[in-house]
Amino acid sequence: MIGAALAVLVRDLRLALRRPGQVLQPLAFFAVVTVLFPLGYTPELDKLRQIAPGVLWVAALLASLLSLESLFREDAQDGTLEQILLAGQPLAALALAKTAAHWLLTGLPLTLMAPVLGIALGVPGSAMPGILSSLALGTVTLSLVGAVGAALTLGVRRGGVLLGLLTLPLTVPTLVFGARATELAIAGEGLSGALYLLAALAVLAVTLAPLAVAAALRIGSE
Amino acid sequence: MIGAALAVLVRDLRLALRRPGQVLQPLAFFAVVTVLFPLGYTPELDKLRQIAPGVLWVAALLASLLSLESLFREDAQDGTLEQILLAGQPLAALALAKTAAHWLLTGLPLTLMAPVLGIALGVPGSAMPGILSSLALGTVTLSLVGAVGAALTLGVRRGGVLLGLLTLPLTVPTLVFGARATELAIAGEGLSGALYLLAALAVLAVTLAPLAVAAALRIGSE
Amino acid sequence: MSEFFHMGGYAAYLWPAYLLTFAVLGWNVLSARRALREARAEARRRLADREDGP
Amino acid sequence: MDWTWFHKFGSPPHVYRLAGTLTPWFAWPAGILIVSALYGGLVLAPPDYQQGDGFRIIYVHAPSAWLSTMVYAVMATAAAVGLIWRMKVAHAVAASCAGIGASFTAASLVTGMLWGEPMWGTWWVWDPRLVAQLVLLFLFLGYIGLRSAIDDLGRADRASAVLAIVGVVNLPIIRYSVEWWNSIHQTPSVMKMDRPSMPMDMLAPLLMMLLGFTLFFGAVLLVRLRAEVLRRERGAAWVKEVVS
Amino acid sequence: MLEAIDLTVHRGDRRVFAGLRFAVSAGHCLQVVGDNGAGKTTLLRTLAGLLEPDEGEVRWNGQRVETRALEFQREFVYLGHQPPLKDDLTGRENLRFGLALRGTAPSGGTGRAIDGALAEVGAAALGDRLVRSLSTGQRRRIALAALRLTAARIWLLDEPVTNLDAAGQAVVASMVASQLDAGGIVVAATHQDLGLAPARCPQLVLGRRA
Amino acid sequence: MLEAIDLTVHRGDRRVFAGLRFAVSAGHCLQVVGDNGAGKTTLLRTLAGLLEPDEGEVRWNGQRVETRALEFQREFVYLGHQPPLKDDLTGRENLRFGLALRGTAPSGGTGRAIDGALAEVGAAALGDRLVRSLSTGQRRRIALAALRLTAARIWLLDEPVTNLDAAGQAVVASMVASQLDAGGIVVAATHQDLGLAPARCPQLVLGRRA
Ligand code: HEM
Ligand SMILES: Nc1ncnc2c1ncn2[C@@H]1O[C@H](COP(=O)(O)OP(=O)(O)OP(=O)(O)O)[C@@H](O)[C@H]1O
Ligand SMILES: Nc1ncnc2c1ncn2[C@@H]1O[C@H](COP(=O)(O)OP(=O)(O)OP(=O)(O)O)[C@@H](O)[C@H]1O
Ligand SMILES: [Mg+2]
Ligand SMILES: [Mg+2]
Repeated sequence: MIGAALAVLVRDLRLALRRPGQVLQPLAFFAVVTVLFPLGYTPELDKLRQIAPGVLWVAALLASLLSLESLFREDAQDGTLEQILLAGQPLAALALAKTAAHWLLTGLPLTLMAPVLGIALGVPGSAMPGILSSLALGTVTLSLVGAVGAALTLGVRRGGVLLGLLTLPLTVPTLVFGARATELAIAGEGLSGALYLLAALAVLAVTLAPLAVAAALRIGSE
Repeated sequence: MIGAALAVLVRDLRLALRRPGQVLQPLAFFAVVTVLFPLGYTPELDKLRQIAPGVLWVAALLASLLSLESLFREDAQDGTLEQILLAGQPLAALALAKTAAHWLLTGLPLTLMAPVLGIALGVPGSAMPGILSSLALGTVTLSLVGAVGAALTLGVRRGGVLLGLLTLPLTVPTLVFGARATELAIAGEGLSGALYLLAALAVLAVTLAPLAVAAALRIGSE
Repeated sequence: MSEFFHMGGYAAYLWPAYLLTFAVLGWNVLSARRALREARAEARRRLADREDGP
Repeated sequence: MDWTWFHKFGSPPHVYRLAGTLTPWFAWPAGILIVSALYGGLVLAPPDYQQGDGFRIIYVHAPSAWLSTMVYAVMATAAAVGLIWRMKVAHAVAASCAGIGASFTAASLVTGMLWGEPMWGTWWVWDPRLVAQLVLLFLFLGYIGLRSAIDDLGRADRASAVLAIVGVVNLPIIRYSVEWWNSIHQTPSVMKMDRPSMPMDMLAPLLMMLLGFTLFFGAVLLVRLRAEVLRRERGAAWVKEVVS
Repeated sequence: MLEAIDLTVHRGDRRVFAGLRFAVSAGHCLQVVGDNGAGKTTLLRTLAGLLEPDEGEVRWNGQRVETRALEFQREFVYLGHQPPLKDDLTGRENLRFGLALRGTAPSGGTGRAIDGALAEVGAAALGDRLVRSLSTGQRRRIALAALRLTAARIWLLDEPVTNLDAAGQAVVASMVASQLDAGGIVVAATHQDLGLAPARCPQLVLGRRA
Repeated sequence: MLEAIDLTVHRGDRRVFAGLRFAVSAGHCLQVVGDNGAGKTTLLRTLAGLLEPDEGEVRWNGQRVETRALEFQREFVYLGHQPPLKDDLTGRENLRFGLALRGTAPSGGTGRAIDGALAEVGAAALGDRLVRSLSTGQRRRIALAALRLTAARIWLLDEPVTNLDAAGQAVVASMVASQLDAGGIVVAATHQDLGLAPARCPQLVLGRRA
């Protein structure tokens, strides 16, 4: 089971490296969005600093959404999803592996990019640790919740829009806690409280989401 | 040729709106996206009003990216793209038709939804005409530029993928002028200048993009 | 009477609210009944097919 | 324990007939309650000491809002039952709930906005209660969207069931998070629910409305349920009797 | 008269075939045979203009096809490995789209023509179902109906009988025959035999390149 | 011993087959035949557990397969209409993944086993190429190699010989034969004949439902 999950993880990472465009697009979107706000809003850094948390988080949220749409679709189309469904392995574990790959390919890069973009929004260097940790935790939840949506909208036309409609409302808590944590980090106050909440969400997602994904995939494969 | 282009347009619309409810999905989607920003930022309307331009244009960008990726991919996978390539019709016209369908399904709904979202962000009613016109113009360009990117990403060649990515920066001018126009509209100042620029970009896109798309599709189909 | 409809100046808000709510109630009734009617017709059609079908 | 009642509920023909017979028992009381509450609310109840006649919107607003929450709870429960015990009828219940719930959620939003304009001088404020309600509407719309996007009824049933369950797990978290979000922005919840206890002649119509709306929901649900049950029966023998 | 003149085609950096020559005249067919990977699909796609030959050219009635690509495209239909159908449209809608796309207006009304074609391929009962809900062979039949509907003179068929039952294979054979009788041209890549007179349907054997 | 007991399956609200019974014992195969749309794929997908029967059940050695789905899954391989391969992986990488996914560790090392399987299906030269660059038949050969590699007792094959040249079809036949010799079970849906002794490979004819 561990071996199979690892195999799925490795395969998805390798595939991503073979087709870098799909990996880079969400990152590019993230960057464009975060630089867009200063352009549209104001050049004053201390004003930008106020909106930085919201901008970073909403951008991260939407960026990961962008990449989620294709999470299971490709496997479904080339028949490898059925192969996975019939592998004789606990499906939830494999689903978790795929989600982990997705996080490594979007959530993690987004997190690592955030400080750079944060600087453009006037975020002080002292805030970076907080931003990094909160995004790292939050994106995990985003990937997992999104995976559920992706599995549910499998094989649906214009899945992207529907996926957003299904997923975004469920990500509200992550957004709220995450943005708050970032805000506190920028203000230089203690953000452990917000981080705990984010961690709690992540744990909840890690335990429940894979089951939901597995169920959804089974249903979708009929 | 007109007939063929119309056929493509109608087909894509029919596919997207197979069922009645699906017309409303984009509208709901934009509402969801807009709700995220206050949750990430603040409930105070006079602060939200300031980021409203950014919010609306990010939503526009997201919408075009989210659905464009699948604009040609689905046709490529089920073989109907080759059918279109070999239809004995000027490909640029058909590409334009497909892009038009895409705009009707994303750009237009967003534009129509904008006033409602505006209200929720504390945008004064007086700004609505300006917002409507700027979005209507800007989303056209976004759809067209995005279409070029989507067509390029089709190519099996590694290069195509990255090229496709490069079109994202091409949307920046539209976003900047668009956000600027919206800002002016909210501030109640004259925005004709910004609108002219948006219109110019749109015209440029309408004339050039279809050719680029056609070329990209030909290359991609090899 | 007119004073009643005037609702102490809130008419412009109150009546639309009531109108809308009762429109929603009405829609629910009608759509539910339509759904049942259509389902019945559909079932009849199926049974008909069943008779002359294989 | 004896599960026959459970299986009886599982049997479409029984449910179809039962729903048929029950409908009037919900419909009539609902009608009577709503109409009399209407009279009580618009005519008998005195104007509010601070809101004047504007407060009367509560008689349509609060019941809609309350119903919206309740319908989602019913929907999710039914979906879960359907998924776990593979009970077609339960799926039919869930399917019937979605439309009703969405419509009342929308009603509560719009009536709320119509109330907000005179009370707060703006159509919309980012009040936690309001946001939560808006998110609830999105959940309904997503559920409906997913259903409508899948052709095969069986698949649609189970896929949307998963969504409903995921949603209901999230709902409390969402509610909590928006309250939390609001609290940190120090904007007091504009919709103070701990208003000084209403005088009886104000309260009574509200309670009647709440009950009336609830019964109304029951009645509509029963009718829709019959339709859904029929759709799920591939022309089984009993269908012949009931339709012809 | 469809000619291939010294065609050389590479896929990636692999030479699939070189210096390939042949000519098919009206009323005749060419059966392209060869092992898996021999280059059948590559050849058909080159004829269809989906691949560019590295050397040589394709001629239609003596003219290089590149020079008047659009006209030539209206002369032929290419039916590849997988039938070009939209899952979320019904068979009829797909056929209708195919006609509108090529600007073909069948005599006697589109609707009637479509019914006729569907009946001919034994898919009369399938026309109003979403393609998504059709079996593999049923999809291919819809694709055959589309082929039948186009007025194209040249048919480029890649393994036309795959996934078809005996009846379906017979349909293909008769369709090809009648197309030839009508003075059309058929180039078909197959592993199974189409059951046509060798005189009418010579074989082009492609050498294997793994 | 693989049994179907009174299987009834609907697709959408169309009854595909009803009350289907059969049993295949070790060392035997079952050839599922029928017109397009008869229900061959549906049957195979039901056996594989990808579709749920509305009535009836599938039994493996006397036990309902639902009760121990995962164990049963390890007993069989399902090879559908399209070979489950990743375009952007090489044949070898695909095979390696397939083995790791099922947790099968061939005796004598994975690498060697893969080479052997590739050679057996005549795809030795293709293993290191991206699947994207393979012809249809070459892909199917890779899929056959994957089939060969799994230790599964039951093979569920949907039209295994499509797109294969003569040599490829021979490979399939011999693979099936040796699988049966090894006491395995093969259920294959085909339009072409697999060329096996009828005694060993009885036919199950599905009635047509358009
Ligand atoms: C868009 C705006 C509004 C929305 C979305 C909204 C939503 C809600 C919700 C969700 C409830 C809870 C019902 C329940 O308890 O189950 C509610 C009840 C209520 N709302 Fe609003 N509301 C809005 C505007 C207003 C306004 C402007 C007022 C008055 C100034 C108001 C007064 C009340 C009252 C008095 C109740 C009933 C008391 C209670 O249920 O605890 N609401 N509304
Ligand atoms: N998703 C679906 N929804 C509704 N009906 C379906 C669906 N898939 C298949 N069917 C119908 O079920 C029947 C059996 O389909 P199936 O694919 O099993 O046929 P088959 O024997 O495999 O045909 P072929 O030889 O063409 O592969 C067909 O009539 C088909 O139209
Ligand atoms: N995209 C590609 N890149 C590189 N090589 C390719 C590509 N597509 C095909 N080839 C190679 O070109 C050769 C011919 O492929 P082609 O698909 O024409 O064979 P085919 O005769 O159609 O085989 P089959 O009978 O399996 O369909 C094969 O050796 C194949 O490996
Ligand atoms: Mg080929
Ligand atoms: Mg089949």
